[in-house]
Amino acid sequence: MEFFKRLLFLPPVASAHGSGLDDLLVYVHLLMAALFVGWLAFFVFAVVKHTRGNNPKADYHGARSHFSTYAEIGVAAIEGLLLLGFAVPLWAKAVDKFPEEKDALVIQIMGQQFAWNAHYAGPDGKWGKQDFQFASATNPFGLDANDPAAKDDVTCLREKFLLPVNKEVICKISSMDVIHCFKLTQMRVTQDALPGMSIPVHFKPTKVGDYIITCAQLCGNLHSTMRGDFKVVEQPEFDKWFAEKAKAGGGGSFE
Amino acid sequence: MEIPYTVKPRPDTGLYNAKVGIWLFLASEVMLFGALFSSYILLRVGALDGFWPDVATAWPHGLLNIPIGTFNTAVLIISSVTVVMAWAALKAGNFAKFQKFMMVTLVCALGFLCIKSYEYNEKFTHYVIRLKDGTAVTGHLDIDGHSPRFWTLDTVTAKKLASVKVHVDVPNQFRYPVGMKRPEVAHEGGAHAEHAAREIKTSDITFLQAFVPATGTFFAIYFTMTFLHGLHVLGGALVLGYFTFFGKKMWETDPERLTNRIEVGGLFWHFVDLVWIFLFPVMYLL
Amino acid sequence: MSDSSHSHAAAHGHDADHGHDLESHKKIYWAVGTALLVGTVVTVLARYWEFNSVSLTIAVALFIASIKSFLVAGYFMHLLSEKKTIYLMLGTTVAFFIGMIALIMWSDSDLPRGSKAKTHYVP
Amino acid sequence: MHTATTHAPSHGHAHGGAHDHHEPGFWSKYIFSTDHKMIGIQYGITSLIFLFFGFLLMLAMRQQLAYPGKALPIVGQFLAKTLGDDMAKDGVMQADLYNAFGAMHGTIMVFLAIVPLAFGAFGNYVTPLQIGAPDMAFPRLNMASYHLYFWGGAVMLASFFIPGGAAKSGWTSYSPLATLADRDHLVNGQTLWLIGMVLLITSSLLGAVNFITTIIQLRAKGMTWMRLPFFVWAQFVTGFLLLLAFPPLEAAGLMQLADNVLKTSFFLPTGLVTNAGPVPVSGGGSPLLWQYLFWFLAHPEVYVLILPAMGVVSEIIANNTRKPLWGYKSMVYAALGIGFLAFIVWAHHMYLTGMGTKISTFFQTTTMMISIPSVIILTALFISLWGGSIRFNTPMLFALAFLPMFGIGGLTGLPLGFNASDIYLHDSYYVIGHFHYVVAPGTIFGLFAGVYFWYPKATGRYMSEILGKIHFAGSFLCMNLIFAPMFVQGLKGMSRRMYDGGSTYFGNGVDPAILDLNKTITHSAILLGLFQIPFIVNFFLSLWNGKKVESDNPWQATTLDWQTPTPPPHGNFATEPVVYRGPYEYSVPGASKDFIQQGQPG
Ligand code: HEA
Ligand code: HEA
Ligand code: CUA
Ligand SMILES: [Cu+2]
Repeated sequence: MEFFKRLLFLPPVASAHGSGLDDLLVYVHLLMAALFVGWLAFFVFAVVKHTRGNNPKADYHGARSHFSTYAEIGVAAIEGLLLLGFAVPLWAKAVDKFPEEKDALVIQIMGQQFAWNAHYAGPDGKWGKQDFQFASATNPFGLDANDPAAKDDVTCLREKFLLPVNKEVICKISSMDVIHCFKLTQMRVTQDALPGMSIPVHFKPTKVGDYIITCAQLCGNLHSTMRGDFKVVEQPEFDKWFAEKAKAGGGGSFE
Repeated sequence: MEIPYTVKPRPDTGLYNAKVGIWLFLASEVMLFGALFSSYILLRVGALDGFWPDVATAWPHGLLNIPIGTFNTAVLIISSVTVVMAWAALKAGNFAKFQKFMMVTLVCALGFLCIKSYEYNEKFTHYVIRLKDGTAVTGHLDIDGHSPRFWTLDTVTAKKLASVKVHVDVPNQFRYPVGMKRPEVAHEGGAHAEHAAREIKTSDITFLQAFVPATGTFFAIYFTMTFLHGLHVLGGALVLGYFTFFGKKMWETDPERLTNRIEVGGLFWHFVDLVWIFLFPVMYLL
Repeated sequence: MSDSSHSHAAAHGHDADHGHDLESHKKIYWAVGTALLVGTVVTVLARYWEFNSVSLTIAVALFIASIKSFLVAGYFMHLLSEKKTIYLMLGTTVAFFIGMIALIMWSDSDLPRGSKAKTHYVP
Repeated sequence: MHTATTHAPSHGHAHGGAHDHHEPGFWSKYIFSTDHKMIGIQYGITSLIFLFFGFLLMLAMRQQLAYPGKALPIVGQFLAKTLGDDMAKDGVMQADLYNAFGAMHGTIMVFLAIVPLAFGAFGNYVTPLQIGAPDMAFPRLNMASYHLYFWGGAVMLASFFIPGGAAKSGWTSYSPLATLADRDHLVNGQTLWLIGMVLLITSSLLGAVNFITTIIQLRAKGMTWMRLPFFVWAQFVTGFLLLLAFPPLEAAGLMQLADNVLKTSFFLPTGLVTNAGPVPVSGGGSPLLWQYLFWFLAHPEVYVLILPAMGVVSEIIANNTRKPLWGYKSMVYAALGIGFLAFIVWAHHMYLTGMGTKISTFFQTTTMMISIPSVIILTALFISLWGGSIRFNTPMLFALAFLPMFGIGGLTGLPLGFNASDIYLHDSYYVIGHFHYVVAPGTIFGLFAGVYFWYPKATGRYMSEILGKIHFAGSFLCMNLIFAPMFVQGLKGMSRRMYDGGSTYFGNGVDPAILDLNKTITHSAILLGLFQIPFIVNFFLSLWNGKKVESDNPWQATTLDWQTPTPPPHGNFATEPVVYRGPYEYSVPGASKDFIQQGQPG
């Protein structure tokens, strides 16, 4: 399996669910390769064997075998297998089987031309009041600075944020202006960030390290430079960072 | 070789070319209006649960004039009957009668468009005004006795008006969908303040706009769909009018061709009627 | 039929268009027209009946509209006596029409668990 | 024949009957012609020019991808002068220009090059000939289609030169970006894009009505449905795709136009705030609504791009294997199946907009189902080779190459079709590789094959085989060198629509090797351009220099198009053709020749 994954040039996985996804990629590509090689072999053979020189008189009826019908049924069957055995369950796990919010770290992600921002509820676990009336280039989450619950909220605007390793993270993805796409290559996570909607994704980082969020949806002239940085760290390091951040003024950290 | 079946039907399909063509065209029109109706549903379902009179962000109910809409529906229905009668007259070989029926159709078409324009004008002079205290009113402005079109807050400030007089609508004349809470309406005078005139200070106004497409998604889809429909009425009327007034020559040389033309034109006309049959309840009643 | 020099128009028409047939058709057209007007009035009245549910109001209005459109298409557009080719064409169209509306509605309502439509500022 | 004897349905009358001369002058012969062959040629020339133009746009972009931030050679200064500093400061392509070129490359290739070439040109020229008709059912409508197409294209081109430049939100024009991108210009590139699209859509709709009517009504005596050449079937299904899928985009286009010009909020949700502050609109709209309507068109549209090419390839394969197509009937049913399923798979472009399990399962099931008819058609074509007596002329080489190329493109659609694997591949260069394999070495090769194949019918002269084979070999090699590396880039995680070629993301698990691949691809693209020179030379030179055809049927083909005089006169057939047999009666056992024409009695 690892061999095939390397053959497919897939970058190493850094999340719990990622390898399942890669498995599916490998299986599909094996099916494709089998079909491609099979058909190509037949094709080359047929063309070489039936040139004008080799076969001056064409055969009106041509091939008489029913092999192709079986091959077509076979393709359909394998596709069905991959569909029901892999794709659907993987998807269901991704969009339906969310961990309990209390067992997970919940953050809000806001796309903005041209940056990614993160928002944690803070030590009190309560989100500050948000409304678009307050939103601006420097306050993408629209936090109400006067709301007590917002005081300890942690917002990382255009700056690196941290995630603890081996803990489920739920990201609620949204955008304040145009459509962006929240893509974590190594985590195998992709979700469009749509203005007017908040869509959750979840994953469990399994490798400590520095990562980036790319934007995979055309969002304007600086689309290609739109990136967010985050770091996956051990839990203690995360806790320390988080406490400091929260103390530093939380909801006031914008501006 | 000549192109066959321009007039006579092809034996195995039983149709002449133009008839196949028009039905195909109508099929594409079905998809066109289908997409617009889908958009209507989607926008409506997705509308915020606001309430009247904040018609700008919520889905306003009952803002259109039902009696007029009903009358216009009847006008279109009658025109459909006369079109089919005109065609029947041609089939019976009576060109004069055809012209008479067609004339009625054209009058109906013109009537429909005039009434529609009147309604549009009515909307363009009808305003929604939001105030600093968070309330909102709708009504007609009263600037020297008439309500201007297309004003915005910018217009008012540009004209340096210190205040504007508004004939405020009575909210009770609008119907709320069942189950929706009726708002506490913030305007003086209570239920009897029918079209109470009210002087509003410009400095109190945060937003002022006529009922134009930009005012809200309801108006956006309302104007788009009815305008597109109106264009169809206009196009159909032009074609039918052409045959009514200039069809005599074709009638003398090739009556069957003219009959076919009218059938085809009629099919289009009925389709336009059919679209309205759905537009009317969807826009005015629901 | 009075204009004898042009009566061949009728004779060459398709279907069975004998004068007598035409007369009965005309009666049908007037009847359908009347039915349409009545339907319109009923729809408008139904709106003031205040059914106790929104969906019922909508259902009634759309039901009447469907009947009316059936009348228009069936009689005025003589769909009821049309040819197979047209039925095939329109059948396909109607299928895609319904499919489009249904799939768009379905797509828009089936969201991942926990998604919030309509607003992006509430986590 | 008087054009006045035919009329468009109800709408066509605006175009008057002015062009009814007996001695056609220049204008009525070349510009306002109502003859399907001339219209086909008009479509053909115009769309080939657009194809080339679309390619040039892409060359400039590829140059930027390979050498980000360096001035463009040759055209750099010119662009700086004509389009201004915002677009090409000092000859360096700016991000806005990259996005504008990208959007216009997609739009031009799809709507102004391939569709008009496949449907407008080949469909117009060949379909009436193959069914034994004197012309299209509505010749003046046909002319109107071409003129709408022309003006649609003109509007698109004009948009490069207005302030703010052409549309730059991708060929998909997703709202809100498409509405917000250029809001300070009242008439901006996006507005013109939408107006152009409305013209193009209307043109295609009229064309579709015309084609379908023609095929239903004007088939010659004896030309039953199951005797239609596969090419005609492909055009027929294509016609239906255009007829029913385009109107929703027309509706969506009008709504986006309203959003841009009238400041409505069809696709703008409540609470939009850009860096410049709150967007002054009412809100309440839905950005996804645009995508639903767009993809409702755009997925069927991709089959519009491929079906005619499949039709062309089928004709050429039958002709040059000298045997009937294997499984003709199942191919026809498969084409109908594709046509039907094409309407219910569109949301596979939207898996990552936040779809639930139920709906995405539905759409991936249909997506897998639609791959089956494609497999059936391809398989039938492969098996058709078996037992043939194959002639390797230029059209046949292109047709043969079409098969594995479409195979690669189609097969790479499968991992995109599974929503779970699409999570990884979405919007990466893998997608770019996927569809270019289908449309570039796929469709374009199919259409090149068609040009070489029908050129003798249209002009009475062959194109040069030597130049043709150079063109083929070079194009085949370069196409693969261009598009195969894109799969690698995609699998390594490179996103599409990256102005800087992905360099912002390097060093973060993204393998820098993709930078080198960018260079490989670009160099191959330049080479590909050079290999088109033999084609262009061949195309024009053969008009005068080409070898003259010996008969009206130079390829010894069976279908009716080869039974007309060369080139076919107005009205096409001297006498009304009658059809006696199926379309591919090659090498019939016991027959004296190795082909029997459809219109040959007995
Ligand atoms: C002509 C154009 C064309 C065609 C025919 C197809 C065909 C298919 N496409 Fe593709 N597609 C596009 C054009 C096309 N596509 C475009 C333009 C986009 C991107 C749009 C954008 O975002 O800008 C796209 C994007 C796209 C996506 C979205 C990806 C994303 O954005 O994340 C998906 C997902 O399901 C998809 C799937 C498929 C599938 C399953 C098929 C199937 O129909 C394929 C079926 C075919 C086969 C299965 C091959 C069968 C042949 C053999 C088995 C023989 C093999 C022989 C040899 C190898 C010798 N396509
Ligand atoms: C039918 C569709 C089609 C076709 C044929 C092509 C053809 C090509 N495309 Fe394109 N492409 C798209 C549709 C198409 N493309 C779309 C929809 C996009 C997405 C846009 C978006 O992001 O919104 C895209 C995006 C796209 C990208 C990605 C850009 C990005 O994401 O940043 C790239 C990158 O290399 C690319 C390259 C090419 C190349 C090298 C060709 C080559 O194959 C071109 C080959 C053509 C020729 C070599 C010209 C031949 C012409 C002649 C010989 C003329 C003869 C003339 C006369 C006789 C008069 N295309
Ligand atoms: Cu944000 Cu691209
Ligand atoms: Cu698709």
